[in-house]
Amino acid sequence: MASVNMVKALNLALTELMREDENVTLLGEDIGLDGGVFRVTEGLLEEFGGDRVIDTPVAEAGIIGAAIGMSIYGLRPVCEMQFSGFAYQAFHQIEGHLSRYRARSRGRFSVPMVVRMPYGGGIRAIEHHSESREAIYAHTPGLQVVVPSTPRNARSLLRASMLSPDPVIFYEPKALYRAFREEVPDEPEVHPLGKAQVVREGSDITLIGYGAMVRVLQEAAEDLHDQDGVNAEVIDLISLAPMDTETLVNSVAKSGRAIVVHEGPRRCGIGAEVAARLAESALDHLEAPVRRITGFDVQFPYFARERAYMPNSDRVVHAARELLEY
Amino acid sequence: MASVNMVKALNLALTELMREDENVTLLGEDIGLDGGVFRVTEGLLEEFGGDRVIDTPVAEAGIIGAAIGMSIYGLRPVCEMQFSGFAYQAFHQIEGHLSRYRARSRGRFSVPMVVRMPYGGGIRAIEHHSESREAIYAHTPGLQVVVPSTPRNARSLLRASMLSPDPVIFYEPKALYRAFREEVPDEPEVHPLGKAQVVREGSDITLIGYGAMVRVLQEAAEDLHDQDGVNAEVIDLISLAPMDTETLVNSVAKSGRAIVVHEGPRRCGIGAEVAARLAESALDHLEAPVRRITGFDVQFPYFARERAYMPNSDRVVHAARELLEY
Amino acid sequence: MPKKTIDIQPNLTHLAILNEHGEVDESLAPKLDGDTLVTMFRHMLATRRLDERMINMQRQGRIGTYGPSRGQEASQVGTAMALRPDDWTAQAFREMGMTLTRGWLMDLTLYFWGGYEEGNAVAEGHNDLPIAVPVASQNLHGVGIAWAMKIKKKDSVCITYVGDGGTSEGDFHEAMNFAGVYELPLIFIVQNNQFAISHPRRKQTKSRTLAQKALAYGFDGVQVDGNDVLAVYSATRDAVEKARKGGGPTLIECVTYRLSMHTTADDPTRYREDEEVKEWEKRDPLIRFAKYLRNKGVLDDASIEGIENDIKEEIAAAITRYENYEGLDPLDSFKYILADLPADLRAQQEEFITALRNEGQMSH
Amino acid sequence: MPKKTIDIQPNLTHLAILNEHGEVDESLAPKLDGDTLVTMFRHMLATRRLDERMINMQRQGRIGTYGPSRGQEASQVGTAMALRPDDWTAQAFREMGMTLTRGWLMDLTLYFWGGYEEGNAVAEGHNDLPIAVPVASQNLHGVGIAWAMKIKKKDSVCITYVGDGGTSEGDFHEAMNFAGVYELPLIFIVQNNQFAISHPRRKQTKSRTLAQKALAYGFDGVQVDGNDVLAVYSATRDAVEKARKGGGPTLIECVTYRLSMHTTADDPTRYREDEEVKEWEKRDPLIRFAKYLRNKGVLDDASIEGIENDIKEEIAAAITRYENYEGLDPLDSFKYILADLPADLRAQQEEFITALRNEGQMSH
Ligand SMILES: Cc1ncc(C[n+]2csc(CCOP(=O)(O)OP(=O)(O)O)c2C)c(N)n1
Ligand SMILES: Cc1ncc(C[n+]2csc(CCOP(=O)(O)OP(=O)(O)O)c2C)c(N)n1
Ligand SMILES: [Mg+2]
Ligand SMILES: [Mg+2]
Repeated sequence: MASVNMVKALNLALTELMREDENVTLLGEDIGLDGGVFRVTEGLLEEFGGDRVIDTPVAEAGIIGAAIGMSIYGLRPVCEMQFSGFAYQAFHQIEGHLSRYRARSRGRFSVPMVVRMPYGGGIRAIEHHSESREAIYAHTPGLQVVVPSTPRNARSLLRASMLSPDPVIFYEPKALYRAFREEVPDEPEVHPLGKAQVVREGSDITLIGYGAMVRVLQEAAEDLHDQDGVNAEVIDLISLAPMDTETLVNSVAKSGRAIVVHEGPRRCGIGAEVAARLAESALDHLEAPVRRITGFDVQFPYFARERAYMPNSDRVVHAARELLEY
Repeated sequence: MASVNMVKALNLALTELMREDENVTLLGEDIGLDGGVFRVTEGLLEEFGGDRVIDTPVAEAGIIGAAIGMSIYGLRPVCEMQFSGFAYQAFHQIEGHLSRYRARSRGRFSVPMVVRMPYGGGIRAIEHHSESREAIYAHTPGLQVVVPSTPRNARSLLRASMLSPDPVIFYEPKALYRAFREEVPDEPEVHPLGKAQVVREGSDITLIGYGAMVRVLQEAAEDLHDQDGVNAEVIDLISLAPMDTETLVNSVAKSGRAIVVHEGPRRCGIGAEVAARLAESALDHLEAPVRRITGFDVQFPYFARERAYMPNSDRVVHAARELLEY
Repeated sequence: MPKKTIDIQPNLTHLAILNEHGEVDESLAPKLDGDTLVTMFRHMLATRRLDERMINMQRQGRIGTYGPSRGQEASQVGTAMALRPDDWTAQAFREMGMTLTRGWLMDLTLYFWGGYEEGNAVAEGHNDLPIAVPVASQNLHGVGIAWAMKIKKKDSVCITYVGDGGTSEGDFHEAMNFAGVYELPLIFIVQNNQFAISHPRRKQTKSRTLAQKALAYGFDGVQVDGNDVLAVYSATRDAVEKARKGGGPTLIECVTYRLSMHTTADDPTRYREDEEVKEWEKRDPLIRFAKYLRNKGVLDDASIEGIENDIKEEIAAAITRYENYEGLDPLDSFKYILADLPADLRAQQEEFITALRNEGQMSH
Repeated sequence: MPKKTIDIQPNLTHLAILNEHGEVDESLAPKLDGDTLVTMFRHMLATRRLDERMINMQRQGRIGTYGPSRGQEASQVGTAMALRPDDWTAQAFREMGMTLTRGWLMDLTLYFWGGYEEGNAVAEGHNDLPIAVPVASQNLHGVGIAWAMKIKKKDSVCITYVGDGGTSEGDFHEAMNFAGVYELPLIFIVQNNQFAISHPRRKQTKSRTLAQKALAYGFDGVQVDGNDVLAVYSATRDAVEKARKGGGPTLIECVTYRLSMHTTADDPTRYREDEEVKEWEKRDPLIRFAKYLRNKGVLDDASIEGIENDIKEEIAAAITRYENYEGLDPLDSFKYILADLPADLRAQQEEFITALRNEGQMSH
């Protein structure tokens, strides 16, 4: 057992699988000598050498496109996009190829590869360094999209992603990188892809989120409990594509009320998908409108304005009270 | 009054504004000499010359990025992406700049520019030529996204888009390009951006769609009327971003039932947004689940399998019957 | 503190061996035995004949839109002939001649343009990527394959194809740059057929040649007569040998001409003169190669007729299989999306099956 | 049918005028009057001093992460000095010296790195694009501006900046290619400061120089000593004059060095040797230029002290304004998203206002 932060947990997952499988190869900007701008790959160049931990030029389409070719030849690349805001340079490779080789070739070729991307606000960064656009990947057939929320599930989820026979967009909530530590077991764990997790049980209202928002929801649930005597259930989606409808519907069947929270823009976001699934499969249970507390449909502000902009537990608590009184 | 197909209607809108405003400049692959692979820009090179109708190399980021610079300098570019499936090559320019210059510069710079993209299935085309990914643009703050459904609204909507002070993604349902003709008035019209349209009134169920799906909905509505005596209301969304919540909610307030239809993938698609808005703002009116009849979350098949894949009126009629019996 | 000219020591060559009259420069001609020469010719002819038939099939509505290869047979066959089976290719979409040379069944060509994913189901053992429609995107997959070969210490190489038009894309640049930096066993074959749909070569880039683009990435460029299969083969073989020995990438520009339309949906008379086409028809790669082989005594009327007949049969058999294909299951969309179908996709599949049953689009 | 070397007639030059000891090659030195030389020096010194102060402010938590310019003053100021007000620039993110030369208030630098959009609110009349963070993306905006100038028949030009690292991006390629094809009045300034964060120049591309990349696009490349403000100015001025006359684009590689960290969040000791930094400190662009101006009698201790004091005051005044700024309205996010706020965004704005009120984040 060791107590680690999320950066260390991710580093651990990479180290473990790189030791087990010589085909695991990392590519990214500044991931070698520099250990990654967030230090997730620290020490890996030293242990595994330059053929397996590859510092690349600044060329995101190059990184993803080349890694696709490597996958097809038999390697298992894990790419780092320095920030999710610079993955759009590679979007044509992601949409056009990463997600498609299996379907296109009727299974002859597959792309078992992971694309790690730090996302989200809260680190006082300049433009393009705080956005969340997970919905774009979740909307792209053929991709699996996951978001960890703690050091322990970061490790188990990255391991599962690296073992998956199909591509995974691994969206890392950078605000949590060093936010807290958690005990992780000595032996690696695997979090099954596609599964949500109830992180707090309750039957009065269902609070749904992922990544850095899980802590916001937990805080809101505490407040609701302490101040209002309300028992909120908190669901950590973890997997955005596929999405675990069952866990959502089961919870709302109990609670009759749901709030979904994310940092990314609202229109066609993950919250829209959650609300739509509930409107489709849990309508009869719903006793109040499904509320979305999300990033607004405006640009993520420069950091002086980010605290005002980001969803927080106060907003969740307020919305919960409204729904409970509905 | 003239009776024209959608290609001609678009050509008309371009011609009209190019005559009125010498700053309107077209850029795209094969739009000049060749008149565009769908002939939307036919005759424009001859009338307006090579400085205003620019054939570019095959470089989508180049087209969008250059057009952004042109806009800032005072031109009003209208770009053609040959197929929406090749606009991802430019996605970083769209997400990172087209949508952001106004916010970034606090209004000093704006990008009044239109990006035309033919989208959608039904023309027996090869891979990447049949997809719909409007949701990606609708999810991007700062963009307006519209989809015409008839020759007449294609013309009035393109005119409105070209007159807008902010960027518009103009998604053209290529299956409708030559599908039918419609009378258009002599004088140009402007369809207000952001407005949906009730194209068939009814109070038993609300059918929502846009682009090529509007005809599918109209057909379904006819069938429901003729076979079941059901009066369906059909809403043509037209504008996906912004989205006209009011028209949707008003209709569902009457009907209590809604089906939303699109070709693009379901997860985080426009249907999710529509369903979420209804679950938020029309819950008390809903007498049945909101149904989505959409592209599935798989790759759009090669064309031998496309008829099976695409949403059709039978599916809408079946779903409507289920909801009406709910 | 001078003003001086920088010498970048470009290694930029032009190569031509077999001219329009079927004459060769013996000092440069590759030493190939008769069988190999006939194989080369057979692939070129098969490409020509299947191409003609595909256009025909399209006109009859038996396949969809088709993108012809006519005129580019030397560039496609000549490059592919320089490879071993353990080498790989990463093609664009106009490389039918390459695929036939690499042993693909003609069926795949028919399926692809007939609208079936089956056309991209590259057979096990064939180390070729399927057709990549987004221009130049495949160059990066070639980079990855060559890179993996190098990491795995193989002496295999990869060829990646791109059109003249494709060299304008960002992906081409990133691929060239990676190939240079990591000294990959990768050969870029630019089929400069003078057009990107309607956009002529001279309006695509201001550089005098496409070959010289290699200088921006610190490796060698070669421009060959792309209608001269011996020059194409020879330049590719040299580049392949260099790459096998760790000598890194080469860019080969095959100067050729698209004698036909961009696709069957295209009308080239809108953007080019018939005169130009006629000029290039005189440089037809098949005619000059046949002349040479006849002069050399490797081929004669009888043997050519034999080859023609073989090809005709091969095409006919492939068309029969294509037109009698019964594997068209719409559920394949769900079968090949992910290795394991997750719950929400299983639900969609159920919905799809129900719809297909209702609509009589599925028998079972 | 020969094998021959292709001559692409490269026009690739290297230029250096002012050496590390402050000596100039008079035959090449631009003819600038004393006032202009002092202005140049003043901008360089202001850049250096503000840069030092920004790092300081970051260490004290008064701004966010900051990206220093130290060592690149000659490349930034020298290029900007060659422009007229009606010319435009399209910068990356490390061009503070350029913005000061172009007359931007220091306030914008503070706002930008302090986390306010106000830092990108370029003042009316300043023909400069705001900071573009995505590497090389701004090059295409420069293309568009230069293109519009050409279409509008202006004799203005545009400079677009990019780092050595940025030349690896697809956008750089597409921008270079468009500039060549359309013969645009555009100058690409590559500030080759030897690093893309930790990635050294030699691992970014195999080409011997970055200047030679112009050859791939059919136009001229120049490599200059980027720490020599006279060479930088001179090469830029020549390129600008050529462009004004319709002579098309030029690529200028300024060979310089990032003496400081990539940003204040970066630790360069992880990836480079102090020795190397010390070597480059000897080539400091400010020291050599000051020496030259002293020797020339244009500057002396007193006048330098005067300039230092002016700059100190300018910086202090800007910091005071920055730290007393009261314009921080979170609703600005809605104010500048679209010219006209549509109904669904108005509803979101209401929701935002309510939330801010509840949370005491909004006074009114
Ligand atoms: C990224 C992208 N943009 C646009 C297209 C549409 N398109 C198909 S082929 C083509 C021209 C390609 O020209 P070239 O690379 O010279 O290949 P050729 O067709 O001559 O073989 C274009 C623009 C595409 N397939 N991919
Ligand atoms: C498209 C993109 N990818 C990655 C980044 C992250 N990043 C910021 S600066 C930088 C290195 C840029 O190097 P260079 O172009 O040489 O400019 P310099 O920092 O040396 O001024 C990187 C990788 C980015 N801003 N944009
Ligand atoms: Mg071509
Ligand atoms: Mg640099």
